[in-house]
Amino acid sequence: MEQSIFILILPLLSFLVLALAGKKMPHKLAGTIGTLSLAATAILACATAAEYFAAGRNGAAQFTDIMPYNIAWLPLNDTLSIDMGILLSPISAMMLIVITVISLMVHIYSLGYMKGERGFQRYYAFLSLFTFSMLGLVVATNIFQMYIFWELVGVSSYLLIGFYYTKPAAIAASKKAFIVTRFADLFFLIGILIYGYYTGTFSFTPTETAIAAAGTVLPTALMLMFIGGAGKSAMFPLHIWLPDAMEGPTPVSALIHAATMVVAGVYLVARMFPLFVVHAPEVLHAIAYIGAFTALYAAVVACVQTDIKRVLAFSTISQIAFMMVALGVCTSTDPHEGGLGYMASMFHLFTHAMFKGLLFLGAGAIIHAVHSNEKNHMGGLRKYMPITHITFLIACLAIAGIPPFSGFFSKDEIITACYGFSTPMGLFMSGVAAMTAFYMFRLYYLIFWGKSHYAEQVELYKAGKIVEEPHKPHEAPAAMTIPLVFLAAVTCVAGFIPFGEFVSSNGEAYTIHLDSTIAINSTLLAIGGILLATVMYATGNSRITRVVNVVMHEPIKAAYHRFYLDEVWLFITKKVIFNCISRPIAWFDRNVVDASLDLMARAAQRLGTLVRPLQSGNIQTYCIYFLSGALAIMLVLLYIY
Amino acid sequence: MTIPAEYMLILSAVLFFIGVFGFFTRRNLVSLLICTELMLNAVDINFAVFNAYCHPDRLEGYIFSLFGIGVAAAETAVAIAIIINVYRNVHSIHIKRLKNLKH
Amino acid sequence: MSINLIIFSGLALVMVIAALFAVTSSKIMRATTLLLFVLFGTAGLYFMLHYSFLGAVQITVYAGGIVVLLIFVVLLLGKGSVDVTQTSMRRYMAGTATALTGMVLAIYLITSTDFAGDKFTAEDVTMKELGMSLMGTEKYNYILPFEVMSVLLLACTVGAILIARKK
Amino acid sequence: MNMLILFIIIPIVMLPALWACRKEAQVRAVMVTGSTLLLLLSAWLTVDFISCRNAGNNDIMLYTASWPWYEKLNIALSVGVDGISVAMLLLTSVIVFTGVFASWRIRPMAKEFFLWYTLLSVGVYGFFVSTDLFTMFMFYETALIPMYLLIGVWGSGKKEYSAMKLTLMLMGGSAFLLMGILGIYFGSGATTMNIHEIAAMNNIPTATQYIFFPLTFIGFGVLGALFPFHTWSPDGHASAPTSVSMLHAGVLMKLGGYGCFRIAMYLMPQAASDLAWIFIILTTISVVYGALSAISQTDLKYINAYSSVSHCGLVLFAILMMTKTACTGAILQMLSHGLMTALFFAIIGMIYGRTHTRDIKQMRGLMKIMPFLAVGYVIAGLANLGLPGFSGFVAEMTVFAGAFEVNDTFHRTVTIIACTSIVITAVYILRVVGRILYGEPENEEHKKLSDATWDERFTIICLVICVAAIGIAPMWVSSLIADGTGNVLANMFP
Repeated sequence: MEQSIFILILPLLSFLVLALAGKKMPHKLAGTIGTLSLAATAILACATAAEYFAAGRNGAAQFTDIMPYNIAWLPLNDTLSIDMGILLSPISAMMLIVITVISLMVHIYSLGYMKGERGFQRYYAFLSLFTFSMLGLVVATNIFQMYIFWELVGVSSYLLIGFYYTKPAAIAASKKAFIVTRFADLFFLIGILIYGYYTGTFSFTPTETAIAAAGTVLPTALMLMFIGGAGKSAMFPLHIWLPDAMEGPTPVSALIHAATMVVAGVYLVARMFPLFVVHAPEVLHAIAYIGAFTALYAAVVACVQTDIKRVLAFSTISQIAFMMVALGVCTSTDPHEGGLGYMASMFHLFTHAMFKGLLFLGAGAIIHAVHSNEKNHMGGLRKYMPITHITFLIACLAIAGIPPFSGFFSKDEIITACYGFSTPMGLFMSGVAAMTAFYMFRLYYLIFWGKSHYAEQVELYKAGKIVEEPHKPHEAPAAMTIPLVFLAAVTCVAGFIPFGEFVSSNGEAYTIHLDSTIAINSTLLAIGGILLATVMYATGNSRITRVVNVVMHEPIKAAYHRFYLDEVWLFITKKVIFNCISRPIAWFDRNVVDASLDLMARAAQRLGTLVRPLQSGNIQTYCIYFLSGALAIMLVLLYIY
Repeated sequence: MTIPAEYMLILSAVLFFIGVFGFFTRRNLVSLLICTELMLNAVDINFAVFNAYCHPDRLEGYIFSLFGIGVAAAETAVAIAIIINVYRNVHSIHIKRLKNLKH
Repeated sequence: MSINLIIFSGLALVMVIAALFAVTSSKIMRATTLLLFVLFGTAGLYFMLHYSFLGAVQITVYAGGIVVLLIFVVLLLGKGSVDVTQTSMRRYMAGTATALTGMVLAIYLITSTDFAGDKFTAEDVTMKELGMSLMGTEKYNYILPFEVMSVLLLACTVGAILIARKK
Repeated sequence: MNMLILFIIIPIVMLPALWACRKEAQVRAVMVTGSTLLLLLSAWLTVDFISCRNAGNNDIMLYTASWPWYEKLNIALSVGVDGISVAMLLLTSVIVFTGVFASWRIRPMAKEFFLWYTLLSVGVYGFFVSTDLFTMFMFYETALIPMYLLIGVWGSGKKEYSAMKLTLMLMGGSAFLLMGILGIYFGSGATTMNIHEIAAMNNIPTATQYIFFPLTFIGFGVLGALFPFHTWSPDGHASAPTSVSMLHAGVLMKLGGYGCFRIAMYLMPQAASDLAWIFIILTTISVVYGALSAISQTDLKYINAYSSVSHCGLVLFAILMMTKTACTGAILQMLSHGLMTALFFAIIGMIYGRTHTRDIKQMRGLMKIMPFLAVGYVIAGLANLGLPGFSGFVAEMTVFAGAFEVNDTFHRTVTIIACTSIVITAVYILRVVGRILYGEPENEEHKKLSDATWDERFTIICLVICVAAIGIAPMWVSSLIADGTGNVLANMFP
């Protein structure tokens, strides 16, 4: 396991090299350095994970946590210290694989996607930084190390969203992403501080006495930590940054805002799961409800978005909410007794990372081809981009939950877990799953079917209506299609991984078995959603669509504007904080605090002006003063004696 | 019959304060010099009077008056030199014009 | 009323009136001339005290030296020496008030004080006595001040030349 | 020969050397030699100090020495350092060293500038090595006076006004301070001026402490930008030339925090614990208020000055928490803020030197025009908002963790309020970054500007390395400081 340190060192080194010397490097070299180091990291990570799982279980048939490295990074007081190290456990091993694989795919993909972009080396440097921080986050040995890397992840996300730093939208989006998550992190930090103070440790697994010492404060701390997680994982109402984050380069969206960083919140809850489920079940259930609401909200909004990346962003929010729900509905650590959700959540995290990564990369290929994010500029692309089309379809089927693709298995476990919690929750999540199928296929049809935008443009061009010759969509280069194909292949087979063997809520092996009723029901629902989408969107502008658009005009408009949450956000930041708090304070500072001091100064000055004539420089006047003074003194003396 | 010392002293005091008054009110360097001479003169009288009335056997007051006259002479010489120089530079000996020393 | 008192009164009257006009006259030439009267009056006082050498010095140095110098400079400066501007009323009042207060105070002090003795002997100080005192080195002899005085006069002479010299 | 006295001697020797210089090159040579010597000296001191500690030398102060000065009043030039002073000396050396490069091309009157600059550093070094109340005060004043000329002569904008304001306010502070020092001296029986001896006697009557603790604390607090005595900071920093801003915000403001801890709290522990709540409220206001004010500023230096108010408020805030962790955090914060803000002011100065404006509304897209400076600015910004890997994070976390050790509602509440500053900081930093660095350059004049010169690059790189070094490996500096704070607190609450 000693090699595991290199999993962190390699990306960091690659970041440093690219950041310091990148500017002088040719693009190819920078790309190669980044990709090769990541490939090495991926191999190491897989090897480490394999070694970890191969090492087998302990006497109680559980996988134990292994800590190959742990140093006291910053001693705080006699008991508390911030440690840095590497912790290997089933979920961190799983995350290592997910992160390195997706990151490697994104690195390869970017070689094609970002070709010739200004700041190519910078891009790779940031990618390496991100990978380093994300890996550091998942192998964190304690909650504070997690927080440290959590922040680093946040900043690399900020840098990558703002990669096109000349684009105003990107600047705004990066700022928003950072500030919103930072706001959530504030709660995370307070939670950590409470946790650390009362339990006397930052470790994920405090001793029983420490927990007892914390007592009733522990749920509060855990809730606060969850708020931090909700910020990163875009739970309602802190999700507002994620759709905007799509302003970043698409591979970045795939890596950070779909597969890895946004699931950090889920990972956090999973990390603290034993504490949550035993000591704060009510918080866990609150998480479930928040998650369920977020899932629905995001699904509704996703149904009407026109920017394909935004659809994917909302679908990501929705899917992460599924994972949260799965964690939230757990009632015990035993997977057979209400602890299934943990495994389901992690499984979904794994499969979702793959197929959502695939979707984003596919979207990237499409955007690369048509130079636009808007659905109106697409349509009928299946002829031009066959590979992208097939892989995208696979991903859509997976996310919709159609067997035998991976999403089916994981989502099914989640819904089973929900039914295990309560029937309404199960029904609700099934409904949201059906909506998932609907909006994903809406997207699919809008992109690949219907009337080709290119064909229309060509006609217009021929008719002389537009001057510019339309750009013909083309299949992406090999660097981009290889990751697509790879991820599609993973998506096809990942469902058959005996995931429960590796990850389960109590570390014991758990054999996944499908509940046939639920499986059939949810598959039928998914197919229903797909059919509805087919009817509405497969042929372009169908009659039903028009009817729906007219009937549901207002709700659709509201959903399209994401129920005006961004406006609220803008109102709070721009109007309330900036104009109603900051400005008055600045004014107060200048005109009250400072002015009062100036007033003192001015009073002194006035006084000075008053006595200034005494010092006229006129000797005769001085003489008068002098003599008068002397006389006065004499008079006084005379009076006294 | 001798004159009481007080009379002499009162006379010198009156002269002195006339000089003071002049010094306060005149605006001309030469006039100021004249006033200074008046005051010095009054002081000299005092010395002489005190010597004569209080310690006629000694000569402190006498000598002091003598030196006072000498100092007055020296002072006047220097003052007049300065006045001439000032006049040469600012073409006036009016003290309002003499502000360059202030800065 | 003794003859001494009459002479004194006459001298005093002349001196005070001359002094008053000297400090108020707007013509410097006139002021200087009036100053001469005060100085002569002073010499007269010295003679009355039987300090004849002092009186002589007063006349030679003051009347003969200083006033001549003053007149000389007044003539040299011509128009520039005329006191043209009037003093402001405030200053006038302040000056008068201060001077008067001072005068009253001084007179009050002089009249209310009983001086140690009235041992006036009306004896002349002999030149020998004076010379010994000025040149002697014992107690109540003044060789050092005398020498300092001479140095001062020398310095003044040099300084006056230096200052008045054309650049 | 005592090693510490060298910290005073070297700059003093530099003064006549500078005086004798005729050419600018000579001035630079003297400055570089001198500041390098000081830097090496403080590095060596740090190493030696740590090895002494490791060798088991547990005296409160090491390298102590004392030369009587005016024995009737028990005034002596006593020197000695503990972990805190070592850290501060190191900080000072780094800032002085980089400040020389930051003002490499100062015009006009480079010689005079550096003379005052060196005199200023004499004061700062002297303050940090002294352990005698009177000499500390004397060096404190020595550090303040040159500031007036440095800002008034070489500054920009409303420099006379700012210089006057700064000097007057700080002098007002030192008037309080002088009263406080006299109060301490006579309160403790007027037998010694040495702070450790006074602390060991611990005999100042509580009633006296109640009077003189606030005076001393406010006296130093003015320099530490304690609300509402902070208003000199925005104007002063905005008008000061680059290296003076660096030295002032980087080191001089730390004199305030250091003095509050070393003199006010250390010598008057009872009053400190009883009256802390008042100042905790003030510092909490400083922290949040400074950060909020920074949001709506449009002048780069004002933003940074208010940010300094916020961060220095955190220093005092942490000191008042009176736990070892919080105090360690406070000193760490001083160190970290010193470096970060120096970096910030250096870069702002360099940007201003090119664009001749500091108004964020008039700049745009500097990332394209001067990438090096822009990247430096981003790094400084990220360090400022507490990104892990930079010193700010370490310091803030230590402060907050330490503040959380005090378990009552009042302290909890103010800690949480102070915590919000990390979000607000992010807002104003990113606002500026987004506003001036990103985007397309709009001003035609700006497009022609050049990137950093070698001396500027050197300054930035040095500071970034220091900031990152503390951020990446905080344990050594943290334990170095914890040694000092532990001793002080142990003395305060035996």
